[in-house]
Amino acid sequence: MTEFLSLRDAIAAYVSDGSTVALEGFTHLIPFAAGHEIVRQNKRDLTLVRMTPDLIYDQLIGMGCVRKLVFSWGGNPGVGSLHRLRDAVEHAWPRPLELEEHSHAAMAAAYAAGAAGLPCAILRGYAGSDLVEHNANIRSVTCPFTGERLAAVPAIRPDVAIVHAQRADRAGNVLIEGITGVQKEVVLAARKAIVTVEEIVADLRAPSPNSTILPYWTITAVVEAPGGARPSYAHGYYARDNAFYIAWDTISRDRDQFTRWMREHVLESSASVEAVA
Amino acid sequence: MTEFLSLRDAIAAYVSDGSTVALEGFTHLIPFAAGHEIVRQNKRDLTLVRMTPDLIYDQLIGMGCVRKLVFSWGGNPGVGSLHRLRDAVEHAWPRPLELEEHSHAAMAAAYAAGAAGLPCAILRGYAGSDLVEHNANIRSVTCPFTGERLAAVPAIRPDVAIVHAQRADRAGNVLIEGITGVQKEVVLAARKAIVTVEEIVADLRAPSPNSTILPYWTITAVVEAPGGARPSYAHGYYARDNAFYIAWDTISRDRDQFTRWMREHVLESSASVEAVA
Amino acid sequence: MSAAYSSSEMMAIAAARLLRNDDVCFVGIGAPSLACNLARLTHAPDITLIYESGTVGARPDVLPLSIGDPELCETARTTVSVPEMFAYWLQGGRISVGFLGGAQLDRFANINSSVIGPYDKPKVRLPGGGGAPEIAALCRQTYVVMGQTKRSFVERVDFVTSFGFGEGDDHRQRLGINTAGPTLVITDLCVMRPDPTTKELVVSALHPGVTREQVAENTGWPVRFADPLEETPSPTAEELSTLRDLQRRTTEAHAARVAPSPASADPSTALGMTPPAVIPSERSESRDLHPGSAA
Amino acid sequence: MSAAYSSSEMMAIAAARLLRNDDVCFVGIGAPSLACNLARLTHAPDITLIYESGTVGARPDVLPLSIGDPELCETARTTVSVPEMFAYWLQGGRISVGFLGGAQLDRFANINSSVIGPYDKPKVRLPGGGGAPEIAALCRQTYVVMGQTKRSFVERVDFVTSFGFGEGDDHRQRLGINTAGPTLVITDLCVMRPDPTTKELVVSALHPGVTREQVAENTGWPVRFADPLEETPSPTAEELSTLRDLQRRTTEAHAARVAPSPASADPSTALGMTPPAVIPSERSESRDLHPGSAA
Repeated sequence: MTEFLSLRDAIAAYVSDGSTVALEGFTHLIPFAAGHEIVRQNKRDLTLVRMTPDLIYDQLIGMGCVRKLVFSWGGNPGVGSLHRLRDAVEHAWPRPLELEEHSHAAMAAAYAAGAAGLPCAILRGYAGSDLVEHNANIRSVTCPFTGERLAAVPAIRPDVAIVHAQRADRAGNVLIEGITGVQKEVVLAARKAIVTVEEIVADLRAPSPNSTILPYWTITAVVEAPGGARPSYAHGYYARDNAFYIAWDTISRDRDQFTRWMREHVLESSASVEAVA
Repeated sequence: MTEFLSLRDAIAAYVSDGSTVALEGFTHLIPFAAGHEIVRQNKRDLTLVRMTPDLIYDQLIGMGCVRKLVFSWGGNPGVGSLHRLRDAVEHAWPRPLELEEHSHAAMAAAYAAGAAGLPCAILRGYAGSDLVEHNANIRSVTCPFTGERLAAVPAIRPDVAIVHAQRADRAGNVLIEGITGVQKEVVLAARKAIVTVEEIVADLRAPSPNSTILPYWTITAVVEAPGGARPSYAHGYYARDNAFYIAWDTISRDRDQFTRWMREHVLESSASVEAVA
Repeated sequence: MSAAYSSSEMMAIAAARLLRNDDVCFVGIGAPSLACNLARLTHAPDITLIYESGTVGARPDVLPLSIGDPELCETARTTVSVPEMFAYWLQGGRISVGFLGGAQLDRFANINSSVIGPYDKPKVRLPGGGGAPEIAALCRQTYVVMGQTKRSFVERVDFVTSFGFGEGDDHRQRLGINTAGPTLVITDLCVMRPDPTTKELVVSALHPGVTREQVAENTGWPVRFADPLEETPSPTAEELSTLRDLQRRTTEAHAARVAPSPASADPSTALGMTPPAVIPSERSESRDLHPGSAA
Repeated sequence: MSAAYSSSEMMAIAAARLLRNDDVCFVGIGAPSLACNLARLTHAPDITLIYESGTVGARPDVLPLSIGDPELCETARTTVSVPEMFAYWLQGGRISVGFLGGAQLDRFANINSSVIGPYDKPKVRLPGGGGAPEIAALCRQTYVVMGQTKRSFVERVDFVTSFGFGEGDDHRQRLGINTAGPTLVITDLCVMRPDPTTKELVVSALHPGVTREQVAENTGWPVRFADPLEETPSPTAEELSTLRDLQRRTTEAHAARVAPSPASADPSTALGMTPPAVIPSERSESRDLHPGSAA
């Protein structure tokens, strides 16, 4: 069932121009290597879904791969703005960017609804917020027992989910530990799921009977990509490169400097080189 | 915040006649010792909520403590009927029993909704089932995006939740491992939560950063009750007494034999004796 | 040729044969658990067994008596919470085959595991649906495994706990149910499949030595037979020995701490099977083992 | 008397003092994280810090730069999934104090962290709400911590990301919101509390050395002062040393692998605080540290 592919082959096979892709990982386990491969393969007109676009989407947006962004918080955590995201929204550079903006609570619930095979999620959300007027995908339902009006958002069902995880076994079962974010939900909600991992092992070494494990039959392709989450991190493997997140503020502020950096560090680097970088 | 009480004191303090109580544990970690203490304290007119009533509710029903049962599967797993439950429903012995019957999927979702502070849960449920006509708490909502009709059930918010767990630390944080069932949900959904544990320890020894742990500030009272789940089981402590589950079929079949058994093994035994039994 | 075997063994073996190595099964206690584990121990070593207690990929060495025996969690790939099990795994559409059984089944494979008689004044209060109502609607397809008698295979079920094909034809679609439903009914006498258009159950194969008359006598409606009518191959020596080893291990395990109970000697419980949830007096009459509901 | 201190240090210390040992805080990055951990390291050792990344009971030794730094999970009592965090813990009503901040706040404590200018053609696209819209509605109460300038404390916010008291009075109740809302606004100049009936923010205390005029000059509406008007006690030597040790550890940790970036020398980032999400040129002008949104 699960294929074991190179990063290049996995992206080539399952990410196509115009598709809806969710690269997830809540601060932890962000699949940077996979995002960079999407840039290298110059995918176009993507609809990208992610709670916190983070640097990886700033890069994809700045490189012109993205037509639409579905998100709930678009900053550089602890640092400030995502300048490429801002430039796209404020000045349509390098191309206009359509936004569908939610709150974290709603997006998390929408991923869970996608995993649960429901058409929508309900929550006590958006009370009094102007977001409701600017997003047609924020509606409401009435509780048939109390009459309370609850916010409703459509389930998220991406064409492709891409996440990074600590390890997979040779059958393709995947273990995720630490801040698990919406990793399980996005994989189960998506039509196809690509998982990059730090290592492929004989034994997952799951510490608990309740460890977060995605069975091989829920995963389309497993890619061995050590360091594939840098400058994000992999609990138990390497730490978050906070210095780089801070540095990105300067790198990304200027269009030329950004483009130069992407050329040097992404376009002219290969998936394999990057994986071990 | 969390009190450390004897089983007797915990039940006396928080379970009162007429209240709605959920003793949960999906086959695993069923709080038998706590249920027996409820019998000994002769609580009356209880509304009992539980997905699988199991032997513990068969005993409470047979002893006349119960006015209403909210459930989704009322058998002796792998053995057959719960004879005291049947006798109450079929012959109103020892008293009439009101039923609110759901499916597992709906009850699990209703517990989750209770934990999540929602008034109701929605699910793709009960399609074509006659249960809908016999339970006014099965209604529907329409998805505001697809128009699909979804089943809705009210959130479960018991007055008191009672669960058994492997261990608590001295602050009252509780670790649950193995088949976790709806243990976390029922504790978070209830107004008060009593947790009986195999042991109280200095260090919870949680094997994973994602272990199922209930913080002390979600728990009203912790009771040390080793063996408190027998004849159910505690993963890592003792096995399920399947022979007793089989034997219960005979013990419970006859009213007098049942009453005799309860007198000998529950009424005339004390919480402390039982805890170590 | 193989040794003598019981009709219940034939039923379990016939069900096991229909499972594939890549199936993801939502397993109920009793005959389904027996069939699924027999398949795993014979031709489908990688089959994924999911029990509603939350255990994903369980590989029990003995059959569980309950849906949540320690053996299941200890051998599972992982164990999730029950709300997650029903939301992400069942409702999420991850299950290829779900198993159902019950006290009554009708010609359109609607199943009753709730009550005999009127719901509010039942002659027999059965355990109820448990996971069955959603298993029936949300698994890609379901297999029904239950012993066949005139009492259990009825013209009309007293109560529809789990919806099969309703009144037939496109009734499922009309209710917005987009799964295939009960594509197979395996009994101790035969195998039935729904007619492609009317969805009425039709006998597609007889187990060895079983006659059309026997099937008709044990069916509460004028049952139809496929033409050609197949015969189920007899159990192989390997199937029988694997099945019996599994049952022996199970009996020993469950009787480990013998309790003063005739039931503990009852093979139907020793097999971890739910006896027909009908009034006790009827039990002895029943020709054979009966599977439990999926709950 | 204690050593000299900055107004941002006063803000963090004033916020920390308001937290209790039994509070369960939904902590945002920046000033809230600083205040909460300062409280934990001084008078509230058992305070529970919850970060939206799923970490429950985190006890970080250095301030996280992001909401999901390794330090948080490694020191947490447990870490849950993000859907569970928002459903069971925030929406479930488990949080006693939530923190908010943003680019703009109005006299009824409505907060804008989405856009400067019109939403569809923004002058400045801010990061957005993240967890804030639900933190504002679902925590038992919220504390707003942000630097005070005429640009940030405005008559009317361009966009209501997080609802405070709306147009005042019982506007929350009219929307069915049953929590107390923003009961405190702590700035680098003063502390504000909502008027019991109108819910307009009123200055209840001035930080040492701050004048009414300064506060008025840095508020975009004709701000009212409580009578009597309190003065915030100066930071104690212990508060200051604990705060500065924490900041030093944090600066060292985040610069661990120094990158060629002026930002890395910027105290606002070194402190793990989100600078005001306004256009860069305005950054240097800002008198002081600005907390980030709760996202």
